[in-house]
Amino acid sequence: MRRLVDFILLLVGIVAAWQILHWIAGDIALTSPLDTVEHLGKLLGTERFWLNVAETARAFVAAALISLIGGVALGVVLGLSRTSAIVSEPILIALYSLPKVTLYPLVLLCFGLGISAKIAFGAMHGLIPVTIFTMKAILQIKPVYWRTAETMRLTPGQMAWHVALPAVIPEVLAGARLGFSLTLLGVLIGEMFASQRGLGFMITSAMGLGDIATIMAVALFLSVFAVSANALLLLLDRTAAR
Amino acid sequence: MINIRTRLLRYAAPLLIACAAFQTPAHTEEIAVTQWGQSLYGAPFAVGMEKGLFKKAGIDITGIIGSAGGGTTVRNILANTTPYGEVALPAALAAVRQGLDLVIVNVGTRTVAESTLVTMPNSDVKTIADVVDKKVAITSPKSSSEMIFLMELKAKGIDAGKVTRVAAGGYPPALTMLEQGAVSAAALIEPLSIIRKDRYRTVAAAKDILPPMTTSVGITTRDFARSNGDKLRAIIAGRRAAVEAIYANPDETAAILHKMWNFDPAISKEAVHNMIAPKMWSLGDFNRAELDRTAEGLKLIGELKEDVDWNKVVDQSFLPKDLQGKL
Amino acid sequence: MTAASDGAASGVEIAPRDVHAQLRGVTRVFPLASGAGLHALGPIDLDLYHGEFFAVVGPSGCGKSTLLDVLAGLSPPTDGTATFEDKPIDGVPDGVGVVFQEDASFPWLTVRDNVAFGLRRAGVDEAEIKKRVDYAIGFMGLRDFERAYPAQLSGGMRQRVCIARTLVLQPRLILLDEPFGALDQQTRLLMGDELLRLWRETGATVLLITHALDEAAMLSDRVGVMSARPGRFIDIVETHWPRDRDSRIVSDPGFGAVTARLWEKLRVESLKLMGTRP
Amino acid sequence: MKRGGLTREGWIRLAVVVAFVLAFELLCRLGVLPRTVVLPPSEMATSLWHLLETGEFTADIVSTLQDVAIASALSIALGFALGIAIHALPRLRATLEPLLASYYAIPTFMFYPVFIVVFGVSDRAIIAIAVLLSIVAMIASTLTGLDRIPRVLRKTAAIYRMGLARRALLIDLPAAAPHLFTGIKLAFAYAFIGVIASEFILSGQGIGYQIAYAYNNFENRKMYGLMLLVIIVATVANAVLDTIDRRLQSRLRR
Repeated sequence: MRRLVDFILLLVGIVAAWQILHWIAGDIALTSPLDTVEHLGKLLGTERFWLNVAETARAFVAAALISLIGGVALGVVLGLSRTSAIVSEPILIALYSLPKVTLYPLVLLCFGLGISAKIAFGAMHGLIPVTIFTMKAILQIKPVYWRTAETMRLTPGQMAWHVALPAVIPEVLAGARLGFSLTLLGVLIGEMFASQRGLGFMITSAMGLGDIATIMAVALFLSVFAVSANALLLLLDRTAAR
Repeated sequence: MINIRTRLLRYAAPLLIACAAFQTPAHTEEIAVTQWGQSLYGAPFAVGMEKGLFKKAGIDITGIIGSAGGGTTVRNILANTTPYGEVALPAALAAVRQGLDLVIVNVGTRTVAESTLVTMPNSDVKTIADVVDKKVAITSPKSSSEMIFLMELKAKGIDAGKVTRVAAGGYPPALTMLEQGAVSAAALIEPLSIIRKDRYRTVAAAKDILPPMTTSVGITTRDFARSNGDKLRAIIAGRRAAVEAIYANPDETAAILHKMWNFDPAISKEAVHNMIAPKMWSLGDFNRAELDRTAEGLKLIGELKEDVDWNKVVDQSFLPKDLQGKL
Repeated sequence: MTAASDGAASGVEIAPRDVHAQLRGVTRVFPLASGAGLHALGPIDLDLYHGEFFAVVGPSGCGKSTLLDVLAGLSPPTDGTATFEDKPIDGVPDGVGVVFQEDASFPWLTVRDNVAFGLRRAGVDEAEIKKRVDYAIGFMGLRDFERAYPAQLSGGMRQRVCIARTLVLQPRLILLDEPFGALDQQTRLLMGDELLRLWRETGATVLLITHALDEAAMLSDRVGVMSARPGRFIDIVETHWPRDRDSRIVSDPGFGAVTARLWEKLRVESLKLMGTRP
Repeated sequence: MKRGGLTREGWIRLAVVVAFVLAFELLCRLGVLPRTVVLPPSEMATSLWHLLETGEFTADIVSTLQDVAIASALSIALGFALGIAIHALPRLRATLEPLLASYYAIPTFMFYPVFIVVFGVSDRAIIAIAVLLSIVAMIASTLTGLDRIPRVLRKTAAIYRMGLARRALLIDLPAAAPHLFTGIKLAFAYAFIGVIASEFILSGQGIGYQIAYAYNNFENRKMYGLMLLVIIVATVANAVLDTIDRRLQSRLRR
């Protein structure tokens, strides 16, 4: 109950700050919260908006799946040997901190301008954090777990399923949450730079027209989506941690 | 223990390979048009598709891939299964210069009439000559906004060295600079200038200063031109019919743009009507003088060093016979 | 016999001695989220005599550390009074030093700077600091590691650093909260010897909290046995060891008797604890 | 702690990277990867060298690096202060935490038009975006750092009868230092990403803009030269910060 009250208070605070900023900056720079919600409502009623959402969602789901499955697989492979983990960690971290947008032209050259470029770019953002978290988790499994599993004569499959997986799930979920956020960011940046559909494209084309109401409405839509999706993952995280 | 790890590794490896192999095909059956849905360049394609003029000409265009940048569109065309598209002429020339295997097969648009130079209503900048020793906002270095501005200065005999050009990053930021007094004038383009026409005063309109020049062209790969000449002819013929339909009925065009691009009806109407007089949309035929004017503009911004040998980059054979001519 | 709270203490005769720190009717109740309170400790009556070595044993969770926190002035008693050198304890009193179970060495300071930390805080002049730090470092056998950082030391060495850091302040009452809990048995015995040496040389009053019966029996003059929660003293055992003693005392014929008595009392309490667990 | 020379893993890592670059080079030279798509690394390097020599992009490089420096400094300072404030208010923190966790999914670039109006058309709008992107990493690291201060150190501070300010300076700050440095490292990385990405998508200057421009004009040599520059700067900066980070961790973390 108190948490709910707190959350509502925070929302009120954000909306108030937004409103004040709107009064300072004016309509051209920042539409008011009410106008934004209204405009979003209008957008939600158009087929065009949902086509864009569907386009972004398709790329995002594919990229997120690649990030998650690929990241976990890669993390497991690299984490199984101490040497490969130590060798690869700085490389992965360097890749993580690279401004990947720099490489987007390369992605476009390889994948063309279609959805596959966006998927590839989204996955480039999300794959590495999932890999790093999984690898570290695998590496940190206590050796005594392996030995215990071995004395119980588990098959490798059983070992992976009953020992390794439960042991790494919290970290993998933490990595997945970050990967999820960055994948969405990657897809949207991809759409902002070179695309003809999707929410990112909607943003850039609204920017070109100085249509701040649409920008803010899309921003609101994305924020609500990202926050609720993350809250859901957080909940999953908490249940899994138990 | 090592044993287990090796075994686990064997389990994980196929998964990894499966991931690496996961790729979706990059090709579509659509053609590409620059600034699709954002500026009027692509209006003939909207009208042609809506009125079934392409089908009538013998080709079914299923959809249009648009994009913001000229270069992106060129690259996209080259990667497409139907490698035909309409792009900005400077982008096409840049691609040719970098050795990309493409050929220009028709003209798309032939005016920069949608460009203006605006200032605040109370500004003391009354004519384009007043910007001397002042700052003017363009979008970015070597952009078409800079090219048009420099051409305007040249046409008016003003020394470009006496005007400071400021790159704003886009048209809306340029307007912000103007409103904040950081610059005395800003380059602007339709439809943004129509949407915000009450806020600014037009100092100079390109349609009054600059003669027609080629702004966009249809391109394709030489490979595709050799093997799919019929398709090209059909596209160009369909587009020509659409351009004729636009001039015949601008109001209908505005309605189509409202429907297909979600343009505001009033703005759509004004934008289309503004482009009727300068004859923005070409039927497809080449005009040497108009081509050369763009080349001159590109030289002004340093994008082009020497003259273009148009005969090397243009192939007229896919135009309807009555539109083919000497370059 | 003044310390026994429920009359369970045996009739060991003690000459009247000078009371250094005193607890009277001390209880500690922690508020719970539900609104009720968790009765962790007491009521406790305890007299700590000047210069004695007093150990506290008890089943886990019986409030031993809470008792120490009250004496250290880290948490005030819910009820009752606590005094040190006849003054009520209100905040950390001057002259009290504490060594915790967890490693409390500052990882960002060298061993030497760790040991000097308290003196610098107290504004002691550098010459005096050097003298005292040199002594403490030598005393705790840290001479070779002066310039090292705690991360480069073993757990036992780090605990030495913490003891040295407390020692340099020349506390009159030293409170030790299971300081050797994380160390192996041999190291514990040797550290115990050093603790005894320190106690003899400084003449300080020492209160040691431990869960190891042999450690309590070997080191102390008196051992207080605490009940399961809420902790109170159910027995106070006098060891009668000579002041000049070391870990070899474990072979003394009387040693077995002391540990046996401690275990007898503690066993009942520990069983209670296990029985109450789900 | 190792001094001088590489560990075994270090050598393997070097070998992996070198092998990758060589394989890349070979694939390009053999024409498996077409030149229209990607250039061999050696040509990227010569192109970069040429670009640096002619000074064609010096102004852009300076402007980008300057923006990154200002943005990181701002987000480190502000993030640290905000982190302390949020840490002091557990209720606010509990409510804010899920928002912070999903923060990176929101493309901050959307707010560029807002910043343009608030800050004017200048580097400041780009810096604002970069700060917005990187400040959260610093806040999160500050919170973690403050959380991870062992309770026993706080107790020790109480034993020495330290006041709040003294404790913050002499105990809390050094104890949280490893996490704070991780925050600094991340804040820098995100500031770099933020500046480059803003330039790439939105602005008319800087390395990011020049890469996008070169891409649009098919100037692959320039594009790959500049890409290489970004990769080198990011990797070197990251490696340096990472080394300091590891040193701090091994010394201070227990």
